[in-house]
Amino acid sequence: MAGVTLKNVVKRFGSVQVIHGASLEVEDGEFVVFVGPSGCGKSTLLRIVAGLEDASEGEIEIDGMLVNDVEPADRGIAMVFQSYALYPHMTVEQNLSFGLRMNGNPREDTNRRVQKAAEILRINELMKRRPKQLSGGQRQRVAIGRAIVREPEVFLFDEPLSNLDAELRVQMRVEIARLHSELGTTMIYVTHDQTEAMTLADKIVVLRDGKIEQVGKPLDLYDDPANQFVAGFMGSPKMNFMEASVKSASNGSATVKLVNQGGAMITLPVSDGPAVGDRVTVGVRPEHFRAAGQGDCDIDLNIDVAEHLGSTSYIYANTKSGEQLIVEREESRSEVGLEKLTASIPAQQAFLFDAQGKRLN
Amino acid sequence: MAGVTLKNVVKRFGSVQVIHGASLEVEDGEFVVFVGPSGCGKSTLLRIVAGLEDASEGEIEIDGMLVNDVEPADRGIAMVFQSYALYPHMTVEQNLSFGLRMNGNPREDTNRRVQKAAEILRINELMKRRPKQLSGGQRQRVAIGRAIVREPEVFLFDEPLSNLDAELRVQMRVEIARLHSELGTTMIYVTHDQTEAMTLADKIVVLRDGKIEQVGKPLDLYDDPANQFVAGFMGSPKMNFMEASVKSASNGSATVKLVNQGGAMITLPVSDGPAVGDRVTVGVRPEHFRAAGQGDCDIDLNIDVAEHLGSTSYIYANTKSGEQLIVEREESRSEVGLEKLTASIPAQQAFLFDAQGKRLN
Amino acid sequence: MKPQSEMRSKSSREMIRTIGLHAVLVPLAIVWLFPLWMMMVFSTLPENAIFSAQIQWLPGTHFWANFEQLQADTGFLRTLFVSIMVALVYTVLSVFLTSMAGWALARYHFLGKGMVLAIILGTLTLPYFVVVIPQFIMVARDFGLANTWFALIVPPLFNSLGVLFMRQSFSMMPGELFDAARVEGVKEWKIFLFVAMPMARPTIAALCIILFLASWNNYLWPLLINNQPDMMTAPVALGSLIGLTRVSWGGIMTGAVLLTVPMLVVFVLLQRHFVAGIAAGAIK
Amino acid sequence: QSGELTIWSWNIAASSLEAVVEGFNAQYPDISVRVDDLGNQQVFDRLLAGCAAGGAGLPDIVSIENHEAEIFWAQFPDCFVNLRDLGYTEELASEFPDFKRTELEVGDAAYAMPWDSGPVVMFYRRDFYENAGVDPASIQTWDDFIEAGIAIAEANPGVTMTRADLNGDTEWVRMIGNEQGCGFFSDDGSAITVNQPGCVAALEKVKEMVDAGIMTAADWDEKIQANNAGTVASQMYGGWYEGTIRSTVPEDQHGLWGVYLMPSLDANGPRAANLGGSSLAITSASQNPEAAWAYVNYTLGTNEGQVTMLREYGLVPSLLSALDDPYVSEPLEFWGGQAVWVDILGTLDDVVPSRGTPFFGDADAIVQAAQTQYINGAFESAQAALDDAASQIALVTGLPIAE
Amino acid sequence: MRARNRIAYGFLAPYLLIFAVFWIWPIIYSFYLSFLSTRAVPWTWAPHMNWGRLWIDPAFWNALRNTLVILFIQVPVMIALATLLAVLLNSQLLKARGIMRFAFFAPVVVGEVAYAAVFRLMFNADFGVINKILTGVGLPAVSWFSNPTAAMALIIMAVTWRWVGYNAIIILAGLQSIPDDVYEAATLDKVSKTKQFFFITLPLLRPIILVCVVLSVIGTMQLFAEPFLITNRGGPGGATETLGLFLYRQGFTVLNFGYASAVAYTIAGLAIIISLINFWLGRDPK
Ligand SMILES: Nc1ncnc2c1ncn2[C@@H]1O[C@H](COP(=O)(O)OP(=O)(O)OP(=O)(O)O)[C@@H](O)[C@H]1O
Ligand SMILES: Nc1ncnc2c1ncn2[C@@H]1O[C@H](COP(=O)(O)OP(=O)(O)OP(=O)(O)O)[C@@H](O)[C@H]1O
Ligand SMILES: [Mg+2]
Ligand SMILES: [Mg+2]
Repeated sequence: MAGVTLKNVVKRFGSVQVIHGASLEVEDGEFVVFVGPSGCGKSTLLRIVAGLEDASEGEIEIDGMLVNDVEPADRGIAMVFQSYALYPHMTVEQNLSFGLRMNGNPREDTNRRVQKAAEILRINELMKRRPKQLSGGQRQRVAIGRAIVREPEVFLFDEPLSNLDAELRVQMRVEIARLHSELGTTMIYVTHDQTEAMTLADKIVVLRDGKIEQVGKPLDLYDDPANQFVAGFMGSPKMNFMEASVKSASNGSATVKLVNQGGAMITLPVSDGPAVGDRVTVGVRPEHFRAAGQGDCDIDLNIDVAEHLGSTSYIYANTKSGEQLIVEREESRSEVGLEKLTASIPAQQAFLFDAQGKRLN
Repeated sequence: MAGVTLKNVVKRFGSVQVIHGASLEVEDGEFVVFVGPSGCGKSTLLRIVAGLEDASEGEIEIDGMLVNDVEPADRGIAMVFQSYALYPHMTVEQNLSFGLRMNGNPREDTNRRVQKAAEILRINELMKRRPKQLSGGQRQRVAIGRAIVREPEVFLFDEPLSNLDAELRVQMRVEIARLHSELGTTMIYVTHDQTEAMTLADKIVVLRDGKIEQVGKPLDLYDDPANQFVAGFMGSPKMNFMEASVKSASNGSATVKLVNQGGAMITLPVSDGPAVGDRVTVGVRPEHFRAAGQGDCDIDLNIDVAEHLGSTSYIYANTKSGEQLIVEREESRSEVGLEKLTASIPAQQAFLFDAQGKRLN
Repeated sequence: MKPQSEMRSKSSREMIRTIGLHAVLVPLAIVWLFPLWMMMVFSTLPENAIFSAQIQWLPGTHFWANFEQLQADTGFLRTLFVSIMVALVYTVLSVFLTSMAGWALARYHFLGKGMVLAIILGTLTLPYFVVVIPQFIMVARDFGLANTWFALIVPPLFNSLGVLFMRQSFSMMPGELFDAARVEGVKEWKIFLFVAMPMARPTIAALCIILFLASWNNYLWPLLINNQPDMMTAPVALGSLIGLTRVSWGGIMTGAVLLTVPMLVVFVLLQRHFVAGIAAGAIK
Repeated sequence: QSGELTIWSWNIAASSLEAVVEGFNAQYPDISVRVDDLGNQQVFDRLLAGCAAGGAGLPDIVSIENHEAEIFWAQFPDCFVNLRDLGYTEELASEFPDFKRTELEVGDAAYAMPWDSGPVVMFYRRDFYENAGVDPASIQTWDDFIEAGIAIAEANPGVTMTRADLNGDTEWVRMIGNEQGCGFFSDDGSAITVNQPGCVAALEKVKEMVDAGIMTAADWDEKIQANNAGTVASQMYGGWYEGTIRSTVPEDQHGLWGVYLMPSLDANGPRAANLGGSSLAITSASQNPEAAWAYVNYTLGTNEGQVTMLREYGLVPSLLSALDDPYVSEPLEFWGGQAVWVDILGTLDDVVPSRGTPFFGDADAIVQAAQTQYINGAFESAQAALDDAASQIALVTGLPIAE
Repeated sequence: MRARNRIAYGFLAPYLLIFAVFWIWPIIYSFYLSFLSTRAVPWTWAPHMNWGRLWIDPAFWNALRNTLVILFIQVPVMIALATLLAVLLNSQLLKARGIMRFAFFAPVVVGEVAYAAVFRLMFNADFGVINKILTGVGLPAVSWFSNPTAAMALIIMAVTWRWVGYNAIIILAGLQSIPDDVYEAATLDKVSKTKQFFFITLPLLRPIILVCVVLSVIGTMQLFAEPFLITNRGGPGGATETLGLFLYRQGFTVLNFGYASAVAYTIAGLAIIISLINFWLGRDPK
């Protein structure tokens, strides 16, 4: 087992720079998830760790050793690919044992490891099948099994679940979490699905355009995002953002006017307060809205569409000036068919961002 | 505008029967959603309505007229396909007008209709683009636009959103709901996503293996499923099912023993009660579990994996005997890392099913 | 560990592989280009330079003289014209014929479809020789159509590969597209013409090139079915000159160049379609 | 008479047919004649194909080599006009030697009119021989020829004694075989004679020459290249090759060529043979058979026509009366003042007839293969090679092998 | 619906018409012809004549042997070379990719006649550039057209030159359909490039190589223009006479249509048998 350290890693493809100096510390045994929108460089960063791409600049250490020039196979890592990358012409068993066989690993040891991996993943009955004869979830298991038999110190996953359908994805997600707790190995996991990130990670790394935006525990990112991007990225449905301007700012709090809510005012607890007159953004998660009067600032909404899911409902609403908001409500059978709604913002759970998107607190 | 009636529709492909006598009444202007697992015959049924497949038996009426032998084009329907089915070599405008042009519709009328559809869907600026140059959501809009220009009496949708990513799917879902309220036309919509069904439908038709299992309003199906299949299908995460055996049954209530929860007993209000000794299944939705002591029957659980999503968390847990349960909890920062949990079942919100899966109430 | 020097060793390994790769490929490529180069060279030399004791590595200046002689003696331009016409008409007709058949086989269920498919697949492995004799007897003797455009163009129109090729292309298209048109009331032949055909454009482009090439280079059938100079295709005319003293080898090579260079230009311009066509034709 | 005529022919035969057009047009000014030079093999192939196609695309007049002729009358009697119907009377026909007529006439029908014949002689380069001190007159036997060849190759670096189309033809075997009185088939075409001693000896000699290095392979085309490049000292062919050499070699070789009789097996052996010789036939496809006949009759049936072709391209007339023309005895400058025609035509009387039959094509391919295999050592002896060939020919033709 | 499907016949009709007239009928007719004696004008029914002759005709066996020699030497060499070329041309390290591909793919568009003419000149025994090069480096000149072995070698070289690029294109397409990440996975498994080739690339290419082999078999069985034009009608003395050429000669120079038809059917039968053997040998194990 081993930790992974990145120091100022830069990656250029030709003249295009796609990773702009990423530094990161992954502890031994930690489950780290890279998230970020498509094209932000998650896969690239992971492939640099794997050694499939060379870093243009910077250092990569695994278990305290500089590995920039170590061959991928010698880094003590194993990787699971988005498309599984199973050898289509080999049976499951051959897929699992291929690497060991090719490197002259003793037969018994190979068999033992394959057997163990198969048990961990419950694919014993599939050993004689070809990848084509497997379902998506089974393929995914075999791909993970192939990583397990290497007995690596670090597991790398590149969007391993994105080719599965929703139900299977949830199921495999739980299995991967279980695998991590069983093996206790360091894992680095790439996804663009924030739910996966929230549910799997010990530590989430949010990337954006080749830069690391924030690193932290899932709930910390949820509760305490560093900026508007992270705030918007974590949580589903997305956080609502409302334009506002600062009316007054005192030590430890600021009063802002929600310009699109007919001038409703709200006072938020911020210490590094903004200047009066600044354009700011107020962020409220759909699940944090309260019933009328129970928060610190009531706003009136016209309901566009209400989605009733049984236990909760999402209200898609707009304000007089057309700003779209989503409000989560506990399901109430009596509210079906309503046209208007008054929601209230609790100041403690609202966020304030400056014009550059930086979180103010 | 028109209603659609199916009477004992049967469909066979060769010797395989895939629709087993479906009868259904769709009211004028209603939004009906067909849901069911993959392969249950949703698309087939829809294509029978469209006239793209012949019914092997039974009658299809649209607007009171028998249309079994009417060509698709003459049934007054329009269809939106899962893959959008846009003509890739035509611009958006040509896509919209193609059918009208091919049938010799007067130029001005065609233009007027195309113009109107474009406005409804806000795709005016895209008219000169090719489908390749459009995003998924825009393509979906064009596909709907092509249906609109036909000015049909019935819209048919076959999983129109399943190729979109999660975020866009939510957005388009809202748009389709808005479209229905604007046009007021009869719509039949196929999906296997129960969230879509719940949020869009006036009436949901649940299919399973070519048979209609239940028809009803979304929240009625959620609150009052006819059988275990429907109960399991509606709601996310899925309802938990626990094996039980009937210990005593009186008029209006029955006491059952949860065989896998260490023999915990619960008394449920059922009138058409089962006999003592019957094997039954108790169903509880994840969101209906209460905190220990607050329901009618406490059960002790070992937590496998806890997924913390910020505002709610899902606890994947198992009981001593290994039965898997999912419990939804309001997020509490202090509960992270717990290993055990006691949850309580509220008798009012639990369901009882007999050995055949039929709901007892 | 010194990262810099390590890095050099990694890239130097790559260097060695690059050199090895080119050490194999470059000489092979030269060998492969050599006949083409010699064709160009020969076409620009007078007879006595071709049959001289020295190797002529570089082109001379005799191209026009060779061409004029070739043209004067054989009317080679006429044969080129015949070849072009035949190839063009053949390609257009064949594309339509095979597309229509491919469309029917891809998109409809009808009685006898399995049999038609089996026959088409069967003829793929059937050498052309099995039919060439009766085809010749029939077209030439029974129909009396030797030396006609018809004879040059129509009998070779049967082309299993093209049908399979188009069928594959059409069946890869999402069926919903055609259902959409049907729901809109578009007639089947209009669907074929205005929806399916335009969508198959890349395939058709590849097919066109393959068909054109096949016709352009066809040798046996035009050799058999024509005996009149003014209906000869260029390859047949050129083939008949080999071994004749009347036209110099320089002239023959000029003819070969005229046959080859246009195809090479097309190849370079449309390499992507070409390669795709050949690959798809074989792989299905 | 008027009209347009098209003729298929090859090489100098074609050229000579063009050469008589002027004289012909003096008599028939309204008949225009076009000669297509397609090459020997092509004319045969296309004519067969055309006849098989019911005459489609055929010209009015075609040249047919005598020994290949019979397959046409056997397979496609309707493809050609019976010349008897056009005025080719028995009287006229009797102007030609019998051995030229047998292959062209079936019963009462005459399908073609004899044209030239190919009395075989050796064409040689005087300068190369002189360099080696070889007197052609001293070469009487093939062994002499081989000896001379070795000497000539030594004295003239890069020069080979002779070339033969060993790969695509049986010309040398046929020439020497004919000299020795042996052909593929008996005179009446009823038996296979290819394994008779004359042919066996011929094949043996060819191999001896190849083994001695004085003979290398070259087809028609390559022989001409060798002539022009000056890398060959002798070429043996029918008399018609006179015109080929004369019209193709470069200016600076004028006067350097000469002719002597083909050597024999022994000093007193026969030194005459025939190779080639053609005829002209009129196809049924002709729109204007009368005009075609007029041309054929002028070209082949008059001294004027025949001598024109002899003079221009060295085609040896088979019209007996043409042999008395004064041109025949003229010494020719090109040939270093030698009166070559006297020498060439002098052998005509000694030529033994040799029959092609309809199976010539089959037989020739088989003998060719046997020849190649024998030269490359696949057979013990020439006798074995030709016995094998004979049995193959028997298989293909159903004819018996002569005792 | 049934009406809609009936339209299919309309789409098929023109093609099937051509097929029926120019293929079906000839296939049947040539079968009939193979039972006729066609040596002289009234063709007569003689079932044994052609089929019987086939068995004992040394010229046919010679042609068959030559064809099989080409099949068993040229086809494997060419396929191996094509595979090698495809792999090399697919390399990321390749410079001047366009020119390289052009070099090997260009012969695909060169017609038989044009290249036959060039090869004849290049291999001319006295003046050909090949012999000049050979003697230039001190090797003996080769009589390409009169030595049976050399002539066969020449045909093999010519056919290989012409067709290797064609096969390389097909194999290259196959190569490119193998996803990169499979190789990346193997790299992570510490499988060397060479082993990757033998254990991943080759097995995955097998179906495509099989297609190439079958196409080449069918092509070889029909080989005609090269020996016809380059080695001057199968010379020397039939040493390069292929089945295709033999058939041509029987059909169109000695005009024995019946025998040629029997030969044609034999060629077809052999092509099918050899193709089936190929498929059988190359079938997916299990
Ligand atoms: N081999 C390459 N050559 C050039 N650019 C590349 C290459 N690989 C990736 N890129 C670019 O680098 C950027 C980051 O790509 P990367 O694949 O790491 O994104 P990602 O975050 O994994 O996205 P996704 O979620 O879509 O997989 C993208 O802009 C991509 O276009
Ligand atoms: N043309 C056909 N021929 C034979 N069987 C068919 C055909 N079309 C559909 N089926 C079968 O009919 C059944 C129902 O198919 P259908 O496409 O209606 O399912 P579905 O509910 O739409 O599924 P999905 O959600 O996957 O789209 C399936 O078992 C399918 O295999
Ligand atoms: Mg990625
Ligand atoms: Mg469906």
